[in-house]
Amino acid sequence: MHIQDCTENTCVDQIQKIFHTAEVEIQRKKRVKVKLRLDLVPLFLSYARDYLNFKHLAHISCVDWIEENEFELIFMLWSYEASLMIMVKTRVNREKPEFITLSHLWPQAETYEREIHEMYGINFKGNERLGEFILEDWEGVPPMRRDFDTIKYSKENFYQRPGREDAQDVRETISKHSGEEVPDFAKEFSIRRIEE
Amino acid sequence: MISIPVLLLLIFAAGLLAFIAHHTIPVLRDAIVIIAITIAGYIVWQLPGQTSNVNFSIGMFAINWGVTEYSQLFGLLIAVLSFFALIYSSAFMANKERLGYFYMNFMFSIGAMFGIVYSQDLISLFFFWEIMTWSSFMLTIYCCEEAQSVGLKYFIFSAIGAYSILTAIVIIYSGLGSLQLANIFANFGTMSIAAKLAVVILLITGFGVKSAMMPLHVWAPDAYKMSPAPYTAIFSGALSKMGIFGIGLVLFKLAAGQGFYPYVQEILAWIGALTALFSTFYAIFQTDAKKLLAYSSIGQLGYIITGLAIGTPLSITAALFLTIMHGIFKSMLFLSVGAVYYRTGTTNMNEVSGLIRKMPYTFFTALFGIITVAGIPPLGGFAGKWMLYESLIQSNHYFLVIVIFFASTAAFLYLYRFIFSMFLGQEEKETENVKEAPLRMIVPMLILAVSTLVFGVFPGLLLKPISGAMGYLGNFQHAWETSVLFNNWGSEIDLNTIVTSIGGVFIIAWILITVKGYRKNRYVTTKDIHTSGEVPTGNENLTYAIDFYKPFERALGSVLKPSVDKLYNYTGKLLEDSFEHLRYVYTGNGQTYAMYVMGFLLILFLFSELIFGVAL
Amino acid sequence: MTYDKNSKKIVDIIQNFARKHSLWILAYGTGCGAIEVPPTMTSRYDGERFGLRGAATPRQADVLLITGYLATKTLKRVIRTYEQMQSPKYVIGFGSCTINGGMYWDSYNTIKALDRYLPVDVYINGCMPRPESVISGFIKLQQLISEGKANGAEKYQKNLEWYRENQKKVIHNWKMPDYNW
Amino acid sequence: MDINWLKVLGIIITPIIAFIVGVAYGGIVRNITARVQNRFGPPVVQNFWDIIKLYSKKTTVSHGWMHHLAPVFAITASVTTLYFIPVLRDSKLFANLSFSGDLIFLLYIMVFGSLGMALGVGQSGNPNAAIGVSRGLSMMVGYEIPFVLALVAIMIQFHTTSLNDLLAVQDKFTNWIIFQSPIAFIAAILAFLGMMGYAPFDVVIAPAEIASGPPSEFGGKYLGLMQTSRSIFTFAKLVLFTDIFLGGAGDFGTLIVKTFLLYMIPVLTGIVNPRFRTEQAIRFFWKWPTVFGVIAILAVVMKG
Repeated sequence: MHIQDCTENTCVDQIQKIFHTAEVEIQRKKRVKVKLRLDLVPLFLSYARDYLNFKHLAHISCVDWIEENEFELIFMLWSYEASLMIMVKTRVNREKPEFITLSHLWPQAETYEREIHEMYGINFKGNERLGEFILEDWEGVPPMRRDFDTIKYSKENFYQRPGREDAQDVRETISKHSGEEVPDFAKEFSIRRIEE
Repeated sequence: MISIPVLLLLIFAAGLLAFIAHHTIPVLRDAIVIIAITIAGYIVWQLPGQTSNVNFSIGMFAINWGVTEYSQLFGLLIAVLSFFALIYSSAFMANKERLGYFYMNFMFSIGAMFGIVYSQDLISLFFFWEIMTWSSFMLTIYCCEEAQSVGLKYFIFSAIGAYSILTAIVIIYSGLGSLQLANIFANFGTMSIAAKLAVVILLITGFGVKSAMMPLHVWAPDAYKMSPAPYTAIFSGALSKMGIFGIGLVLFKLAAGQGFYPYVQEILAWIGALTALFSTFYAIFQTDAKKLLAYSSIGQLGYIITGLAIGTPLSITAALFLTIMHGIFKSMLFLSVGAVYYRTGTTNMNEVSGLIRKMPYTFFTALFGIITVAGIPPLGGFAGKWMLYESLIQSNHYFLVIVIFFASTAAFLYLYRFIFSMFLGQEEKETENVKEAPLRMIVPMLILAVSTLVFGVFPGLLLKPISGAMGYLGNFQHAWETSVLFNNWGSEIDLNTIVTSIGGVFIIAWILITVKGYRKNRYVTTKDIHTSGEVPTGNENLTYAIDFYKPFERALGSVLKPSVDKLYNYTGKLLEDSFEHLRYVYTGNGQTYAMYVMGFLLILFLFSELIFGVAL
Repeated sequence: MTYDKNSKKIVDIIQNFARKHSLWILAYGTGCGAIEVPPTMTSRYDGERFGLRGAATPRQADVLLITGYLATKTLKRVIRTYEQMQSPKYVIGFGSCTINGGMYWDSYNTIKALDRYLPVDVYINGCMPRPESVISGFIKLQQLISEGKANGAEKYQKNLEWYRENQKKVIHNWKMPDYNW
Repeated sequence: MDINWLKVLGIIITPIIAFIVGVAYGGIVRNITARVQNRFGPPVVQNFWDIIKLYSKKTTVSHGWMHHLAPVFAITASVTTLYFIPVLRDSKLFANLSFSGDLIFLLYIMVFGSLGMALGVGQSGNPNAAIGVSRGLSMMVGYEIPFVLALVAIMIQFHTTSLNDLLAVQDKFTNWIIFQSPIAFIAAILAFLGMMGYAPFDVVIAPAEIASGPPSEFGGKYLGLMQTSRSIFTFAKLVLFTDIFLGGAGDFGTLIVKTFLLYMIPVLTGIVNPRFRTEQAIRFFWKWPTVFGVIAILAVVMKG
């Protein structure tokens, strides 16, 4: 195989030719989305780096799908030659979140992994610096997980100055004043607040 | 009447006795050498009372020892420095091994130095010169295995020097038929111009080796680093002055008045100035404190050589004044580094820091030392530097003064580096349990330190013997008063006023700042510093010591550094190659060298008629 | 008592006047408020007219300006910085976040009321406060100084235990040098 | 023993005058800087309030006795420098201690303060401070060269090392040394830029880089004394340059005008310039100012 730059369409073809299980779609111009099985991801990433010329790892991100008991890891790769971004999505089991480090492919991955480890508790095997990163002396549930209750935590740990109960949610106040409708997802939120 | 033979006998005998005592009654060892040097000091002090020289002959050699005002100046310096260095070493060397060897060689080199300054004929001068070289070589290789190659380098340069001197002696003898200094000085002009020039160049080379004149300085930094601290003080403080002693004699007693004299002067002055400049640059980038001081020493000797070479009364005064001051302050500095070494076991400036609270007296000595070296009033260095600049400007050496001034300003860099990285800066964990050096080490250092202040305020104390010495060298006169210095343009500088005003302002400001809110003053450790709110842990290294003068290095960078480095490396390589060949001659064994020299003298003695046409 | 407004001593009057008219700011640029400091000091609003000046280190500074929300991690550094300053020293809380948490009221990581942890002399409200209000805040501080009311440092020293207790509540791993003056 | 009471009075009031003038200059400079930046600027007396405030700080941190003494060294150097400069020409009151033969002494006493400061700064143990000192000393090697070249040129031209003699030479307007040896003046004034430490040669105290460098651990009375010393030293250097190049001054009005004009050179240069790195600054000093200095000496030598 030789290195080749690809456009959106050739890229999709190329990937599907090699990774049959991958769900590839063109999300929009200059952006291709790839969904992959977890064990194929390192393989795919090194393939994308070395043969499709996605030299740059722009970001690693994480989403907590608590309902499906999974974490979603998202890797953003960028090809300078093709001006194309490829977004690789994969799911990790939430009970035992583990993945391997990518720092041998991209040194900068180490930093992203440290952040995800701290905020979501995903263990990247092989990354030696998975220690304290942004938070200091943090104990307990990683704060970005959705089962972590930030309001509760904040109430327990920090002194809350009294006197701001009247304007807890701006949307409520606005709707009271101008009759604007509060969206559904926000309603649930404000109900919860009122209950507390 | 006690005179020179007694002095020499005393010192050499004390050396031998110390060697014997070390193996039989070790307690006596230190006592012997200290008592001997004390008595020697007294003898030297009363020597000027003796008018007649000591004459006797060994075989065909007519030996003549006598006192001149010039030699008295150096004799006193040797006596004083040796006294302090020996007291210091009684504590410093306390638990070392092979002390008999150490003290014997120490005493021998002191005795040899006395011998050199009081010799009035070239044979005994050369004889003592060689003893000095051996004994200093022995102490260079004293410390450890690594010192062997350093010692070899030193010995090869010394040998170059010794053979140049010997050759010069041969030429003089063949030309004048006498080896008495008085005769030589009187009749030197009668020799042929080529012989005269050869003699002057050879002698200056020979003496220049000991005073580490560039490019003959290569041995000095390593040898200074390797020798034990009390001896380094003598090595740099007194022994290197023997070179100056010789160069002074050559310049004013032999070369003066000859046709080539102005050229010799100019060349030598520039060699001195460039020595000062380049050694200062090297010193700035050293990491070892002793090597830094060694380069500094080379630089200071460069000033002295320049001062001598200019040859005006003021410049000679300056040079001799600096000679004495350099003996004092460089001893102080080497002794204080020794004290640090004694307590921490290293002289690497990147390894020790923040000793000021632990070793305040050592710091005080080092502080006085660097202020004196820098030539900042009111300490002793200033008077010397001032006279040197004035003499250079007034004898129309404009660019020389710039070079010297450049070197002198750049000297602040390494001086600060020295005191900062050893005594100031962060207090590190490694030096937590360091204590002040023992009293026997502190007292000599402090006495020397205070003496720099005394000589800074009353340079006249030194100028009196110096003017006597200048009278001997050739009727040079320069007006002086106890604390007033004059230059040739009728200007003067009153050190009393300077000291009073500096001291006055200093004390008033000190009182003001101490009294105001004194109780609210909180003393904190060096870890309690502004670190953007971060609390440094105990192990965190906040010392800024490595590559301290990176910006300066970069500034020199493209201009100077590489070329000098290249030259230096090339020379080093060349020298190393030559060592390879010389190794077969110089085995590194002192006895072999002794054999060589004795053999050479024997040949000289046996075939003298053949070589010189005259029986010795 | 240097802070006494009615002190008859001419020295005290001069000292208070000098303190009032020379406020060196250590701008602890946390949060978004830091961006409001440059316009305050530069040509549009020119804080230097009132004797305000930036200080580089806490040793030289008089005013600690907390510009916005404080994460617990930052709070530790701010406390350290404050304790390194030399009294008389003042703290200005800048923006709503320092008053009641502002938009970070439910954050797991930011403190909600600065005055629980450091003695705040003046709060400047707003999210963000405009340079006009920043300057008015400083004028208020000057007024307090001349009235002898800006004695946060003394308050801190007197109630050190209370402050320490609060501080230790949010900073779990408390490894800080003692504050003993 | 007869005491010259006039001299004693002069010795007492000279530093006070120097302090007042120096601090006021500082305030004016802040104003001028503000105007250039289209600001209004602080009141002229602002620097007085700053210094009084620093002295009236109630607590101070010290890192040891060398740290404690550092500002003392600084002010000793400043005041002593001032003492050995004739502030006013032919004035008995302000002649101070300036005996003849003191230019080289002045060169040395001027670095006394820097070295003392550097020592005190070193004891604080702050790496930023040490970096500042390293930069400062390196810079000093840079600007001392052209300065000494210029001074040597003047010394050999007028065959004196004494300030008083130099003042005597410049008896009328056309005899000012700035006109007699303009090249030396150029070399010296370029060195002067470095000496004053304004931009582009302010890398030593660069506040944004190394947290104000050497004084970063000094606060309260220490900083106050350092600022005092800086003001006095500024005035002393200005008077020195006025005495050497601008014919000194007969009365205070002339002195103020001359020193102020001289002061504006580094100040205005500083306002409109960014910052040199240390090695750039050193190379700058070793290039053009040094060339001017050498030319100045050569010119004097050629003239005979």
